[in-house]
Amino acid sequence: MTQQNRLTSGGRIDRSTPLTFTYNGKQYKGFKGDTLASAMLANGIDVVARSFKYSRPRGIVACGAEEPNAVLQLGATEATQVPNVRATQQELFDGLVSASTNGWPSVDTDVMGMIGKMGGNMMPPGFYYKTFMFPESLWDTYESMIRKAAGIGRAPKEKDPDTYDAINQHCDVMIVGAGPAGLAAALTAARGGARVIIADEQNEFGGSLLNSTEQLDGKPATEWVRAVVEELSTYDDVLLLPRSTVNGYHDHNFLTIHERRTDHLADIAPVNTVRQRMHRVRAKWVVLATGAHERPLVYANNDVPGCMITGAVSAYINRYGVVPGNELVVMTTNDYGYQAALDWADAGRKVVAIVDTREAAVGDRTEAARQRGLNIISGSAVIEVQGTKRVTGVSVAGLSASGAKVIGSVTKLKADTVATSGGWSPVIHLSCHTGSRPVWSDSVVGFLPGPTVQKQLTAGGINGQYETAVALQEGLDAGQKALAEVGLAVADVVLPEAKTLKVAAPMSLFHIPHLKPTSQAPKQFVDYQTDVTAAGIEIACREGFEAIEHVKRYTAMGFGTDQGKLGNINGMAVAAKALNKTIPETGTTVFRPNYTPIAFGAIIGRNAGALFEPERYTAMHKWHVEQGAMFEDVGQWKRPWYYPQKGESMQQSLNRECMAVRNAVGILDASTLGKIDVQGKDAREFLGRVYSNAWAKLAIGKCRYGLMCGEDGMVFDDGVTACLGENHFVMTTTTGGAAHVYEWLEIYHQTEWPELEVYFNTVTDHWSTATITGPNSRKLLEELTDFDVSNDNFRYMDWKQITVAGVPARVFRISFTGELSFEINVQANYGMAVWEKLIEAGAKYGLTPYGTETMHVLRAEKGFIIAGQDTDGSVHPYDLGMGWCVSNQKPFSYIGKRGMNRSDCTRANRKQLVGLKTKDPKQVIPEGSAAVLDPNGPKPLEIQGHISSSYWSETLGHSIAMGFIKGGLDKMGETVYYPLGDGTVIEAEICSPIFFDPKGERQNV
Amino acid sequence: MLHIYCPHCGEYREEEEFHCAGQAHIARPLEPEACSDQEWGEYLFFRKNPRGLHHELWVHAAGCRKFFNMTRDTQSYEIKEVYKIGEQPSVVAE
Amino acid sequence: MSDLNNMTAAESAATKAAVMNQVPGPEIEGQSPLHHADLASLAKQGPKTSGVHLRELKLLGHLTLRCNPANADQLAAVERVLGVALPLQPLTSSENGNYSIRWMSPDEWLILVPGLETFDIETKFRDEMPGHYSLVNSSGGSTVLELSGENVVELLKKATPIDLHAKSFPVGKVVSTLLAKSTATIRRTGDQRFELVIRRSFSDYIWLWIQDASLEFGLVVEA
Amino acid sequence: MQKYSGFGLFKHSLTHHENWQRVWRNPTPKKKYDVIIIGGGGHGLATAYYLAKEHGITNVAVLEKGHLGGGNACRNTTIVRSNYLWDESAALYEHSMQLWEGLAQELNYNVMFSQRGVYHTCHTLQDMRSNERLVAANRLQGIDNEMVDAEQLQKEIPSLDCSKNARYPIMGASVQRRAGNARHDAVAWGYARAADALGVDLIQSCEVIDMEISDGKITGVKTKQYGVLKADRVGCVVAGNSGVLAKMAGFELPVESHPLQALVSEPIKPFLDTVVMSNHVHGYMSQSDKGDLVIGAGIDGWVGYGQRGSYGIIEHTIQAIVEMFPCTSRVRMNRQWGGIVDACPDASPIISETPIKNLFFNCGWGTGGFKGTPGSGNLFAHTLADGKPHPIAEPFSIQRFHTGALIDEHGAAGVAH
Repeated sequence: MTQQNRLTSGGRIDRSTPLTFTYNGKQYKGFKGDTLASAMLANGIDVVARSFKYSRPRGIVACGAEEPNAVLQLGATEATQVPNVRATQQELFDGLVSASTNGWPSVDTDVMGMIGKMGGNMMPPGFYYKTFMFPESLWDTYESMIRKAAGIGRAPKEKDPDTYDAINQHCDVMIVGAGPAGLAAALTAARGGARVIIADEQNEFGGSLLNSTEQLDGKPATEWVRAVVEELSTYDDVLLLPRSTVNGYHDHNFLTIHERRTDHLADIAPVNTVRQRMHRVRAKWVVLATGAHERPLVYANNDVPGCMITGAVSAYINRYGVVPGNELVVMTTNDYGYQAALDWADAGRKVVAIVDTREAAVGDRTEAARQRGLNIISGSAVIEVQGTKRVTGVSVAGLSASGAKVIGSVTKLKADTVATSGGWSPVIHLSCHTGSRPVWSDSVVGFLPGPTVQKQLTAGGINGQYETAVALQEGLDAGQKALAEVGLAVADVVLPEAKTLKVAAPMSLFHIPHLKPTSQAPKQFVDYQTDVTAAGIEIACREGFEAIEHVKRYTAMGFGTDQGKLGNINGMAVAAKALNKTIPETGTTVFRPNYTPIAFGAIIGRNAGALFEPERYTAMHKWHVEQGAMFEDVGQWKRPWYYPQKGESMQQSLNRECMAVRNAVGILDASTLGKIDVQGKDAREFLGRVYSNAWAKLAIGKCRYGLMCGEDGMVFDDGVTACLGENHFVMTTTTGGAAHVYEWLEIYHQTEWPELEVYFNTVTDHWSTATITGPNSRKLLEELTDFDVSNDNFRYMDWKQITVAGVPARVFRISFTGELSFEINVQANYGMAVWEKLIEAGAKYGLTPYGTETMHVLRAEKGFIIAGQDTDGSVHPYDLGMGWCVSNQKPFSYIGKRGMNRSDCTRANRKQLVGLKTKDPKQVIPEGSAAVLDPNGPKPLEIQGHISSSYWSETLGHSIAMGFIKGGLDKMGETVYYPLGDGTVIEAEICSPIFFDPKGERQNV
Repeated sequence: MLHIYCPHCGEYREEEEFHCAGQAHIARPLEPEACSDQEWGEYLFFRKNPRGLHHELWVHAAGCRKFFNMTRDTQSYEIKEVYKIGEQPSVVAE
Repeated sequence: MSDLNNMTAAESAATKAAVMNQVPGPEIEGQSPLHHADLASLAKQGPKTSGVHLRELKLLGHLTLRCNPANADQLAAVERVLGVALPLQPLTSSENGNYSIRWMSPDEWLILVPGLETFDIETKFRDEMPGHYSLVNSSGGSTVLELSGENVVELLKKATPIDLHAKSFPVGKVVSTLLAKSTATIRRTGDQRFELVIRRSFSDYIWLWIQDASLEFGLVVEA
Repeated sequence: MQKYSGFGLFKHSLTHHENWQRVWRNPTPKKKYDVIIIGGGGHGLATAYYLAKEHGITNVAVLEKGHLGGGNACRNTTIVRSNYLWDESAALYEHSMQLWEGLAQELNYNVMFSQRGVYHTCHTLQDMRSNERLVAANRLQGIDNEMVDAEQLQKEIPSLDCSKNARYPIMGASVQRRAGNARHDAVAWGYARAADALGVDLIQSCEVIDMEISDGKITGVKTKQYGVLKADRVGCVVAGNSGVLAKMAGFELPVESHPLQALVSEPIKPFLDTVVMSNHVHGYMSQSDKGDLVIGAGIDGWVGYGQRGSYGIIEHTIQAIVEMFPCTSRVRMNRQWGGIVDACPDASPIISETPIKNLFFNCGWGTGGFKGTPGSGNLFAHTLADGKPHPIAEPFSIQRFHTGALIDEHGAAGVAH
C-alpha cells in the first residue's frame, strides 16, 4: 500500500526507517515516529470503528488522549492481546498487529449498520429501562442479546507474559506536562536546585510545540525544546519521564504516573525488562501544565469519517507529515481554527472554505488567512455533512448573531474533510481528583481548576492561556513559586522570544442549529463513543433529568473510555440550552482517576503470582516439603496439614497419625504459634487484666492456659503463658491472632495503663517449637537430654530450661492432645538440627509427624476449643462452658468482665458449646451443619446452633463433634437434628464435649 | 493516600505504614461495674463520626509501633496536627 | 545440664528474668533464615558484576533492648556494657567495632553483636542494668541482608515508600518500614550500601522479591 | 403514569420522542406533611413508594439535598443477594430479595435485575467452614445457597483460576443462584417515578439544616431552601450523613462513615456472566451489560466524607482480581470513584426508633445497602406508618448496642460490597 496522504517532507517522522503494521489483516507501511493513527491516515484508512449503539462508521477525529473513535484491539499473539488501545496514543512499531473491534462481517460493510439506521430511532436514551420488561420470564433472553453487543475489545485468554513494577518517588516539584509551560517550570525548578520530576504522556517532550511551525527566538520552537531537555538531563535530581501519564492526583500531593516503557518497541517487553511501571510520587509541590483539549462543534452527521478537530489536522500535517484529506472545510468559533486551514494550504492541498460562526472577527490568524486568499465565510456554520463512510460535502448556512438559529439560504460545498473548533477546554482532570470543583469562565469559555487544599500550581493552557509566550511566563512563575515554597532561592532563567499574536474574542457556541428542530434533524453527536446525540440530551431534559449528573447517567454521556474529553462540555451546553440555564447553573462535571486507562498489570506491579502475598515458613519447612506434606494456609503461614504416605487417602493418613499419637508418639511443628515475651514488675498484673482468669499465684516454672476477651466479653484468642521469672513471662497466641494480640497489649499499655511497668516483645520467629506427644514422648526426650524428665521432676504444666539434642531449650510440659507432651522450644537457627535429631531418635518409638488436621482431631477428642473455629466473636467464656477459666475474684475489672455481664449475655437460652454424638456412630456431621428440634417443621426453621468442629475419631471408633445449641449446657442427653443438603437428616445426642480420657489422666503420667 | 507525620519518628511517612484505631480520647471507664448497660454500650460502640474536624487514634504499625493522636478534617482530609498520647490537641473539634 | 538450671535460678533471683545461652556447641551448625537458599554456592556460580550485590550477614546476635531514655543510670549502664551510647535521636544508629545499635522506637533499640558474644552481653546487661527494662534475644527471629551496588537505591525504591535520597537518608540513618509486603529495618551504611534486618519467616519471600526486582540490574550474591 | 413498553417506544419513535412525559414533577414543598423522609436515595425513595402504595399515606415529602439517587445509590457495585448468616438478617435480606423479583413489572421500569448468581470463593479451610455454615443455615431459612467444589466451579466460571498453584488455591465456593445484579440508577429512578405518580413530593436541592424538636418530640425539619417544613413523623435515610443528622437531633449513633471505593475497567467483550467474590483475597467482580468489569474495593480504616479513599486500596483490590482472573492483567482500568458507607460495629443495619419521639432512623447498611433497597424501604415505610418497627426490623434497633444482642454479619458481609 502507498501512503497516499503522506507529504514528501516535513514532520518529526523518520522516513528512512519504514515500519510495517497490520490492520484488519492487511499490511500497511508507516514510519518511525508515527502513531498508529497517523500511519492509518497516511494510508487513507477512513473507517476505524463502528459506533456502539447505532453501528455508524467512524473515523479518526483527534490526535491524542481525547480520541473517541480509533479504539482498537492490539496484539500479535493470544497472550499479548490488549483491548481498547487508542490508535492516536500508540506509537507505531514494526510488526504491530491491530484490528477494529466492532462490525460484522467487517467494519467497512457492517450488517448492524443497517439495523442502526432503521432501529436508531427505537433507541432513545434510557430505552433499556422502558422495555424488555414483558414477559418477566424473557428478561434473561433479552439480557443475553444485550450482552452480545457489549464491550469494545476483548481480554486475552492466556496469562500475561509480561512483568510490571512500581517505584516510589519523592520530589520537591512534580511537573505534569512537558509543553512550553511545563518545560519552563521544570527548567526554573531544576536551575533552582529542586528535586524535580517532569512527566508527559507523549513519546517526546514539547507538547503543543511539536504540532506547530511556531518559532522561538527566531528558530523552530522544537530547537528550544531540545536545548531545555538536554539541560534538564544534566541534573542528578531531575527525572524526565516521557511516555508517562500522570493518571491520578490523590490526597496530600500523592500522584501516580503510568510509564509505558516498552509498548513502543513490541507486543511483549524485552527479556528482563518491565512492560510498564507505576511511579508512586509524593511531591512537595505540583505544577499542572496539562494544556487544553479542543472542542469539536456539534452539527448534523458530525460523526462521518473525515470530520475532525482543527488542532488534530494541524498536528497530523506538522508533526507526522500527513494530510488527512484533499479538500478541507474549516468551521470555527475562534481564531485558532484558522491555523488548520493555513497548515493545510501550506501542505499544498485545497482549502474549500473557512466557515467562521462570528461576524467579522479580526485577529492575526484571520488576517493571515485573508492574505493567503483563503475563502472565509463569516457569520455562518456547517449545519450538515454529506457522506456515510467519508465526508463528500457540507451544507453551509448563515447563523443568527447568537448562533441559535439558521438564517438565510443553504449552500452546498464539496469537501472530504471537515475540521471544526468550538474553542478549547482546559485539561483540569487532575485538579478535580482530590475533590476540588472546577469553576466556569465566560472569557475562557471553559472550566478552570477550582480552589484546592493541595499544594498545587497551574500554568499555561490549563488556565485558558493558549499563547505560547504567556504559557512560558506562567511556567516560569510557577517554577519560581515552587522554589520559594520549598525554601530555595530564585532561579535565573531567561525565556525565549515568542511572537504574541493578536486574538479576536471567541464566540460561545457549541451546538450548531439545523433547519429542522434538533429532535428531527440528522443525528448531531455530542459523545461519539457512547452515541449520545444533542436530541438525546434534549429528551433526557424533557423527561425531567435536569441535574447534569442525571443527564450524563441517563444518556451515558462521558462514560466511554475517553471519559467525555471531547463531548462533556458540549453536552452540558446542550443540556443548559434545553433547560434555559447557564452552563455553571447546569452543574459541573467531576473527573476521577484515571486520566487515561491503565493496565491492571501495571497497577499491581510485582505483586502477582509467586509474589502476590508472602508465604511464611518455619525453620523446618524444607523438611516438611521433602516429606511430601500437604500444607494448610493459616494466615500467611504454610503449615503442614497432614503427611500422606503412598496410596493413602486423607482420612487414612489422619487415622494413622492419630493412632500414632495415642499409642506411640507424634511430632508437630508448632513454631507458628504467636509468642510474646513479657517483662517488667507489673507483667503479672497486666496478664490479669487482659486474660479472664487469675495470674496472681502462677509460680516461676509453671504454665497456665488463658482466655482473652474483648471489652464486649467475647472470646477472641487463647493460649498458654509461662512464668519464666518473677518479672518475666512468655505468652503464646493462636497462629492467626499473634499480630492482633500484640497490638491489643500495646494499645492498652500505651493508652490506658502507661503506669504499669511492662514491656512486650514479639518472639514468634525467634523460637522453633517441636511438640512431641504420646505415651512414648518421655522415652524419646530422655534419649536426647540428660535432664531428669520423670514425672516427679518435670510435672504437667511445668516448663524447664534444659538441653535437648545438644541445644539449649525451653521445654513446656503442656498438652493440646491429652497425651503426655513436651513442647521443645529452641532458637530457630537450631530448630532443624533438633527436629532432625528427634526424627532420627524417634524412629524406634514409632515417632510419626502429624499436621494441623490431626492436631484438630486430637484436641476435639479432648473437647479443647480452637479460637476462631469454635468461637465466632459472639460467644463468651460461659457460652463455651469455660466458666472455670473466668475469675471474678480479681480486684481489677479485667477486659471482658463488664461486657459478658450485659443483659443479652446473661439471658437464658444462649447458644452454648456442647459435644454431639451421632446416633449412627459412623456418621460424621458436616462442619457448619445447623441443628433444629423438628426437621419436619415448616421453613424458616428456628436454628438451634451450628457444628463448629466435627471429625471421625479413629481412637474412639465413632464420630465426634462440637457445636452450639441454645441452652445446650442444660440439655445433656437431649436429641437434635441436622438436616443435610441431600435431604437426609443426622440425629445426634447432646453430650459433654470431652470424648476421650475425661479425667485427664494420660497427660499426667 | 495520607501523608502522616509520626511524632515519635519525627518525620513524614506514607499512610501504608500506619493504621487508624478509631476515635481518640475514649477513656476506659474506671469502674466498669458501675456502668449501666447503656453506658457500657456507648463506651463500646457509639461514636462522634463528625463531618469536619475529628480526633483519631493512630498507630505507626510498620514503624515505631507507637500510638499517637491525630486531628484531621474528615471532609478535606487535611491533617491539622498530630500529638502524643496523654497530650491535648491545640486545634479542637467542636 | 544442672549448670544451666542453677544458672537460671541465679539469674531469676538476680534479675527476675530468665536468661540462657541459646547457642549450642560448635558441633551443631546453625541454619540462618536463608540457609535453604544456599547463597554460598550461588556466590560461586553466579555473575560477578551487576547493579546489585547481596550478602547475608548471618547468625549475628540480635538483642532488643527496651528501657527509659530519660533514665541516666540505664544509659550509663548501656555504655558500660557496649562501650557506646544508645542513639537517642530518632532514626539514628551508633556502633562500636562489632557492636551496632539501631534506634527502633523512643524506648526500643536493636543491638547487633557477634553471635557467640550474645549471651555474655545479655549477662552483662542483667548485671549492670538498673530499673525497669527488658532485654530480649531475638537472634533466631531475624537476619541481616546487606544490599549494595550502583542500582541498590533504585531497587529499594521499588520496595519501600521511604525517601532514600542522600539529603533525607544519610549514612547511619535507620528506619523501620515496609519492604514490599513484608517489613524491614533499613540502615544506610554507605552511599550505595544498606543493611536490612528482616524477619525469619518472611526471608524466603524477600529473597524471591529481590531476585525478581533486580532482574533488570543483575544480581551478584556474595558469600 | 405514562406506561412504558416496547410498543410505546415504537410509537414515540414516530414522533421523534418529543412526547415523553416527565418521569417526576418538580413540586414546591407544602408547609406540612404526614411524613417527611430525609434522603432521596434508593432507600428513601423506596420508603416513600411503599408508604404511599401499601399504607395509603401519600402526603409525603422526600427531601434530597442534591439530586435523586445521587449518593451511594449510584456509586455501588449493584450486587443483590440474601445469603446472610443469622436468622434475623436472613429474614431481612430475603424479604428484600422477594421484592426484587418482579420489581421491574411492579414499577413498570426495567431495573435490569439479573439473577446471574453470586459466588463466594473459599481459599482456606476456615473459609470452607464458614461458607458451609452459611449454606446450612440458609437451607433451613428457606434461602437458596449451595456449595460447589473447585472442579465444578472451574466449569461454571472458566476465566477463574481454580488451579492448585494459586497463592491461596480455591477449594470451593458457595453460590446463591437467585442472587445477581441490578441497574442501580434505574432502581432509584423507578422508585422515584412510581412514588411521584402516587402523589409523593420529591423535593431536590433541599438540604435539611436542623430539626424542629420540642420536649423530646420532632415536629418538623428546617431546610436551607424552604425554611421549616412540619411533619408528624420524620424518617431519616441518609447513608453517608447519618452521623451528621443524628447530631442535629442531639444523639450519637453506633455508626462510623468510611470511604468505600469501586472501579471499572474499559468495556470489553463479556467473559464473566456471574458475580464472584472472595473474602480471603479480598476482591469481587462482575461484568456489566455494557462490558465493564465492575470491581469493588475495600473500605478505608478511617472516617472520611470526601467520597475518595486511598490509592493503596485500589492496588490491593486489583491484585486480588488478577490473582483470581489472570486473564485481566492486560485489561485496563478506566475509572475509580468513592462513596461514603455508614458502618455499624456488627455489619448489620439500623432500622429503629430513636431517643426522639416520631423520629426514625434507617442507616448503618455499611457496604451492603443496595441489595437491601426494596426491603429496607418496605420495612421502614411500615415503621413510619405504624410508629413502631415491623417485626422483621425489630432486631435491628439501636438498643441492641446496649443489651449486646448484636447481629454479627462480618463473616457474611465479607468483602466490602
